[in-house]
Amino acid sequence: MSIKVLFFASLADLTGMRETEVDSRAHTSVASIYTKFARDFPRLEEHRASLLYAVNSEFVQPDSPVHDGDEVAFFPPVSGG
Amino acid sequence: MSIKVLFFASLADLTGMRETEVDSRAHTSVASIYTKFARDFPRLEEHRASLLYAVNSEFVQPDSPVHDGDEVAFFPPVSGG
Amino acid sequence: MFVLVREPIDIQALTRSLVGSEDGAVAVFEGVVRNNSRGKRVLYLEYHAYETMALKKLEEVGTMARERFDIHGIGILHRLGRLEHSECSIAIVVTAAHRGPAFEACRFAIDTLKKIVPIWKKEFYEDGAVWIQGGN
Amino acid sequence: MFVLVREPIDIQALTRSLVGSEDGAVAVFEGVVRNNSRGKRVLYLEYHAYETMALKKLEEVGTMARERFDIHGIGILHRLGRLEHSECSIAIVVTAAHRGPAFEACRFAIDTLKKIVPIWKKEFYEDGAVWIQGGN
Repeated sequence: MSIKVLFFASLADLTGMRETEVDSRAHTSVASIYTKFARDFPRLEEHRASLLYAVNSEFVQPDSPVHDGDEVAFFPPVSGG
Repeated sequence: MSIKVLFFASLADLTGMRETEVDSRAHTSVASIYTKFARDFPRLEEHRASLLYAVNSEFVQPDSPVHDGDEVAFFPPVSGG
Repeated sequence: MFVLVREPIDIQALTRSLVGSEDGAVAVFEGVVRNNSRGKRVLYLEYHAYETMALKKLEEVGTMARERFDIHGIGILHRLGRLEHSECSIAIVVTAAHRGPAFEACRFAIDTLKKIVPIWKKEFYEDGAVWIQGGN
Repeated sequence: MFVLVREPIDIQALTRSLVGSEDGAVAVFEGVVRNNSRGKRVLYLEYHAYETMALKKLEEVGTMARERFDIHGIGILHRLGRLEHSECSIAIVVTAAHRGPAFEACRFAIDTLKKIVPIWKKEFYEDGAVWIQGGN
């Protein structure tokens, strides 16, 4: 009953984590997972306005549902190229 | 008292010449030089409408004057690239 | 060909692998590491990616380019890890019968990549390092 | 660097010679020999030039591009003589801090070259050869 959670770039630095897990039964949306981590790492709130959310390697809206086995990723606007 | 005359691409094939000379005293413009060759090679007239004229490696108008020692070139629209 | 690499990018090999007998034009974009950014001297860069998603999105950029423009081949190589000044971070190669679509698709591909492919750049200065955010 | 060559073009060497420490973007155009033209199978091509004027006009294309766009380096190599399928006939490399001017200057350079640089292409088919006129 778990969801894999990935942080990238500044969010990985900020949380000290690249990858962790949460209990899928405790969350109904990707935003609710982010809120959980923002309680432990308040500076995550600074990123919320520009935050990008992905579920299983696809961009989603903050209110998108999450399911057991999903891979959820949080990251700032991309800067490749 | 001579002008060097160059033909390129289809004009060189048509005249059988890449380079020749004319007497500078017989010509007042690049067009008059072309007319001289068109008497010997009438098919040159077919090219006149699209013809490009250069004197000393610079594009010029048909009525541009010519002088002793000039290098005059006649060629069709370019197709490099 | 849509690839993330950790070694120097060989653009000529990418081009050769893409050029077909119907192609008359190749447009290439290369990103290279500048020695300065926002007025600060950059010592070197690091590129990091969400690799599985980045590969998926690189392919998506290619598919979109093919749908929108009359092109034949498109390949994108993005380098990850540490890069020094003047090294190539990305190469996009587009082949087409004619130059118009080749240029337009190449420009479209880099513009789109910079919005949707999850790769981030970290700039290292003498006094620290900063993650660069897109859209700045 | 504005050159007429009779050997295969080494684009990577041209790029390396142009990229400076302030450059972040490189746009490249390559022309390659297609196997067909106006519905006919092309066996091979020949490019001929009015060499002294062509070199002068290539430099002029470079100067115009620099005046019009915010770029750093520009180089153009055009190959002459006989070329086979998929061989590169021309390479234009433009370097700049940012990609917009690099793309625009590269496009400008090839469009302008095709109007003002005295080089002509002759296409060889199974049943003869034809000089290609620009502006067709």
